[in-house]
Amino acid sequence: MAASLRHAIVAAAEAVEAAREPLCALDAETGDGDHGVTMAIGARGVKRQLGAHPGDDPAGLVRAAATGMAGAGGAIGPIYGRGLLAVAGVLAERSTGATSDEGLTLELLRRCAAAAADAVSALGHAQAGDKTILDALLPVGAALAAAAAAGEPLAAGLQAARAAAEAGAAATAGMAAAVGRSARFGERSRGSPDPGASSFALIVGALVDDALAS
Amino acid sequence: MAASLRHAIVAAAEAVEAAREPLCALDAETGDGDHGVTMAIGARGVKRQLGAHPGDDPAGLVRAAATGMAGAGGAIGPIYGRGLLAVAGVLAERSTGATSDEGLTLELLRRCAAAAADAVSALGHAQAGDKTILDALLPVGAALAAAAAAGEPLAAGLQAARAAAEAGAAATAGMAAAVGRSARFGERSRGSPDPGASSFALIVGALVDDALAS
Amino acid sequence: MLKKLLNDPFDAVDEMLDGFVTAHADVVRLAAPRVIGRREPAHDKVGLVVGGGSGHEPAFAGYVGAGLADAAACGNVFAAPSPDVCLDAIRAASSGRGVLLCYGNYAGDVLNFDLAAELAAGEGIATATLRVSDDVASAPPQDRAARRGIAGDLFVFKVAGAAAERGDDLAGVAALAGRANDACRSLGVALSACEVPGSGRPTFEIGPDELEIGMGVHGEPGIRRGTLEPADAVAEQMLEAILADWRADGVEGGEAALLVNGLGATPYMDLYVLYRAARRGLEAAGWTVSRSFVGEYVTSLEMAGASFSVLRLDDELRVLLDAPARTARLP
Amino acid sequence: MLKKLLNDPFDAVDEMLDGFVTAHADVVRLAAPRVIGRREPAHDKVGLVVGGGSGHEPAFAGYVGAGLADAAACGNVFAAPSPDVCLDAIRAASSGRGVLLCYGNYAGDVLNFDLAAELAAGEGIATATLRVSDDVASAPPQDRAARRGIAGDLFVFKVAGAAAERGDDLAGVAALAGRANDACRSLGVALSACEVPGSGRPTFEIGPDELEIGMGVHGEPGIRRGTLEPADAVAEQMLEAILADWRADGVEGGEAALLVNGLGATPYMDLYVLYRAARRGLEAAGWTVSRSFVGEYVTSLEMAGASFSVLRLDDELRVLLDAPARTARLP
Ligand SMILES: Nc1ncnc2c1ncn2[C@@H]1O[C@H](COP(=O)(O)OP(=O)(O)O)[C@@H](O)[C@H]1O
Ligand SMILES: Nc1ncnc2c1ncn2[C@@H]1O[C@H](COP(=O)(O)OP(=O)(O)O)[C@@H](O)[C@H]1O
Ligand SMILES: [Mg+2]
Ligand SMILES: [Mg+2]
Ligand SMILES: [Mg+2]
Ligand SMILES: [Mg+2]
Repeated sequence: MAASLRHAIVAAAEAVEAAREPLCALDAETGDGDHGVTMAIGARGVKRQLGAHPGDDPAGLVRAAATGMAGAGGAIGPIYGRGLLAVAGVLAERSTGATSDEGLTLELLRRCAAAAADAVSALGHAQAGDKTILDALLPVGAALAAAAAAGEPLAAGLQAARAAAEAGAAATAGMAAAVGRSARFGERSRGSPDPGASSFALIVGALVDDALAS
Repeated sequence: MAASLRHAIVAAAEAVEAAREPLCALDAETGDGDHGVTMAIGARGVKRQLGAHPGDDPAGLVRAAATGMAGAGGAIGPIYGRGLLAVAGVLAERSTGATSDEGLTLELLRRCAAAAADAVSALGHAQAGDKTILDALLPVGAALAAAAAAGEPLAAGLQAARAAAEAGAAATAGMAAAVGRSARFGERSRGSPDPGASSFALIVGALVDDALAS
Repeated sequence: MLKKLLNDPFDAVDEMLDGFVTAHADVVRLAAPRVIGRREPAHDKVGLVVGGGSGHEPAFAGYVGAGLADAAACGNVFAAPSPDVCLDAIRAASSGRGVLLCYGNYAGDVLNFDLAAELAAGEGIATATLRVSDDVASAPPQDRAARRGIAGDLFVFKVAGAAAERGDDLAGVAALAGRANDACRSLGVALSACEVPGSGRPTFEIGPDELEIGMGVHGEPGIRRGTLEPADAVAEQMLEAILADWRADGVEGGEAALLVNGLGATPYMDLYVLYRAARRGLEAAGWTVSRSFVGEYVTSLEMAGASFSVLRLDDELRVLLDAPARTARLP
Repeated sequence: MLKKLLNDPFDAVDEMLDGFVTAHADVVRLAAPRVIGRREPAHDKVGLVVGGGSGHEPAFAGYVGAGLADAAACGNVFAAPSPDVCLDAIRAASSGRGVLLCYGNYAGDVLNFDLAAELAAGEGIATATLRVSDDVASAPPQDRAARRGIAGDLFVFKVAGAAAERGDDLAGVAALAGRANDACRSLGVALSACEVPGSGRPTFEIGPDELEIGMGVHGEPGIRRGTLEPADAVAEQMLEAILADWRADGVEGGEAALLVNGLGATPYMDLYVLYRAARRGLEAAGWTVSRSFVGEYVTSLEMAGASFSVLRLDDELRVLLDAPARTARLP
């Protein structure tokens, strides 16, 4: 399982690229209609950075992905950039010099999610309920924590993470945006899900699918 | 009959203003879509000039109308300006100091139409069949000449003039424009009637209606 | 009906010109109704009158000022200015050394300006006329004088204005304007229609995935109606039509000023992408591009689309094009 | 999908910038990927970096040049430039006396420029930041700092650029930029939507007879969706929102610079008619208008609509606004 983090990241990037137009449509509801394009540019950047990154050490791969996403700019670029750097930090800490995905545990993933959420929250000053990517990311962390605490197998924990991301993203439809561009839509932003939370759920889904398939 | 040339000119001006959009639609087929607007601006100018013109001498009224139409500019402004000045010349020649429409005859009208056609043709270098206002104006002259030669009553001659203008304008639909803006449409200009011929037929109709009604 | 931010359509031109002279009172004034003159009329030089129908802004009022035109005669939308307006413009531009009338070659403009020139002669003002005829889509090479004038106006006006400003006589200014016109080839592409205010409808119909290459600035028909293609492909076809026209004149290259002109609704993003393609194409064809203009110079109200103009430079045209000018809409 | 004259949408920004630096090589250069710098970098002055997402041309690249910005950081369409790009712009603008970062107040821009400022500090380049927040539709008067930045960019950039050019220090330039921002109020109206290349659809829907007053330059919601009205009525509502905002600050009049900015597709005819109405309204409200700008300064791709910006002038702001500048898109 999870033979290749590189493979999983590429799969997620491609899922993002394929969702370009629907993600733009979501952003058109409450933002400026560019989210799918910006994410697709980020995904291309990620693939380019991965291509230029020789090793297969998880921390290095995630750092490469961080660079790729940050290069897309917009609000979402630095959010992924910082979040992924925090994940890379957790991975690097775990095993300096690790070059494969050996040792992938729910506990490790929980720590990654928590670090990412802290970094994103610190950067963008958003809280749960503000209708952002955090509303999909925090539930993923919670699901992983619960699964880890319950001693569930990795696959079950991954499925729970995916379900949590999807439910979190779906729940943003009921929220009014409190930060970012959509905040100016206030109450008018209710009714359609947050684009950043939605694309994050898509990524989690693609990563989990790839992990489970291999 | 023909109690007031002033009244007839105003009636014609108002008929033109009312046809603004359909005349633009015609011009959009083979030109630049402004003919109805330019004619309406001319019609407003005519009414303004008439309002500022104290007397009721036919030549003076027609000169005022010439000034009004010329002020609209475009291709059509100078054409009416020159044409109407030629008409005013005929009227002035006939009776210096005349202040009413007494003496309106088919022969006089024939001379007016001929003078207008000569002036328009001299100015714009168009011939019969070139798909211009001349293709409605020349038939009017011919109809008036025929009616006058046959000794028909004024009313019958006027009706014949109107019918000739309408038939002439309708016949332009089969022509390819040879002068003016539409000439660049070449063969593509066939199929829809010439806007200038059409608005001229409208004016003739309004003048005749007014003359017959009074 | 297209959406507009206007009041009564019959007031649009006068309100626009009122706004224009108020906004740019440091450069221009309303010299007479529908006539934009320089704020400080020039002395002892050949006058340059430009003009035509409205709806092509910044042409023509935007080109009045030191180093360029002395006066602009402004007609109704897409309708040439009347002889009275043209005559007032000639008077405003005249400082005793004659006046060049420079305008796009359209039947209405010819009629009205010619009549005004006659009237001016009656007042003792000598005039010469140069009709801009740069649109290669509007007539074949052997019939160049019959072509209509589009964005090449900019080059011809600028050259004439600079020649007049430096003191050339009327024949000389007219000859240089003619030289610029002879050295200019243009072609447009339209993506959407415009609408004459008050007409109730757009001037032509064009499908949601169509474009028309060669369309004129009033919606006159072009040389090819096709489906929308990438900018590079569109630019290549446009440029090829221009280059073919040059080749028909035996010209295989040279030094060019390149103008990519927006028709009204097309964003700068698209204009610069087109410029890039046009420039590459010109260079690949053996030309060098030494002067570049990108922006809205001769528009068609809210029409989407663009035109390319290539002015073949020689030493004199280059100097005149580079000469300083200060108008409301040109640096 | 709206019609565009572009190639691969992913190449649009880079191709546009390539065209831009090629067309205006006398004024600008590509200092780094996505960074437009002056052709001749300035020495020994505070640097001014402007920037933001693309799609607002001539903002931001068009404002680079002597007397104005030193560098522009250009993002993807409607997406702030990444920290790397911002940092490269800071480097290009730096000549040892610190760099002011001046951009519209949007979450994405704040995040990216702030990260770049941290990186610059690590390289020993001091920065200050001024976020333009002129759009009265985007937050109430008591929350002015939360407002987004629209066409007021022009005024703030111009004042900052002139202050930097004359040699003011970083704190001084930042303070003057802040003074210009405090003295500026803007409001927009949109008639049609724009489309991010590659997104497949316009950013919002608006009926054939609708307009939205207060809409932002990326299609952010405004204060009122209504039916199309005559220009004078629309202008009156826009101006009243601006004047009400001034009154909330206790300002009942003054000397103004007035900018009527086209969003992309709106013709000059409409812009000048709007200008006329705005100016009359301002004067009727007790203001004098001593400087006027009409044209496209901060656009939203092919969006139809316009914005008004009122800069309340004092002696210093007037001098800085009038100071000479030479950029690709400003005289
Ligand atoms: N301060 C923030 N904290 C966390 N996420 C944010 C923040 N601001 C924006 N986002 C996320 O970014 C998404 C918008 O991304 P995108 O459309 O690419 O950027 P932009 O708003 O600059 O156009 C939002 O849906 C939201 O999830
Ligand atoms: N040279 C000409 N001689 C006679 N009539 C002409 C000539 N040129 C144009 N016209 C007439 O003018 C009409 C067009 O008028 P209009 O649309 O107002 O002017 P423009 O072509 O300048 O837009 C044509 O339909 C035609 O009847
Ligand atoms: Mg967005
Ligand atoms: Mg017409
Ligand atoms: Mg016309
Ligand atoms: Mg964005």
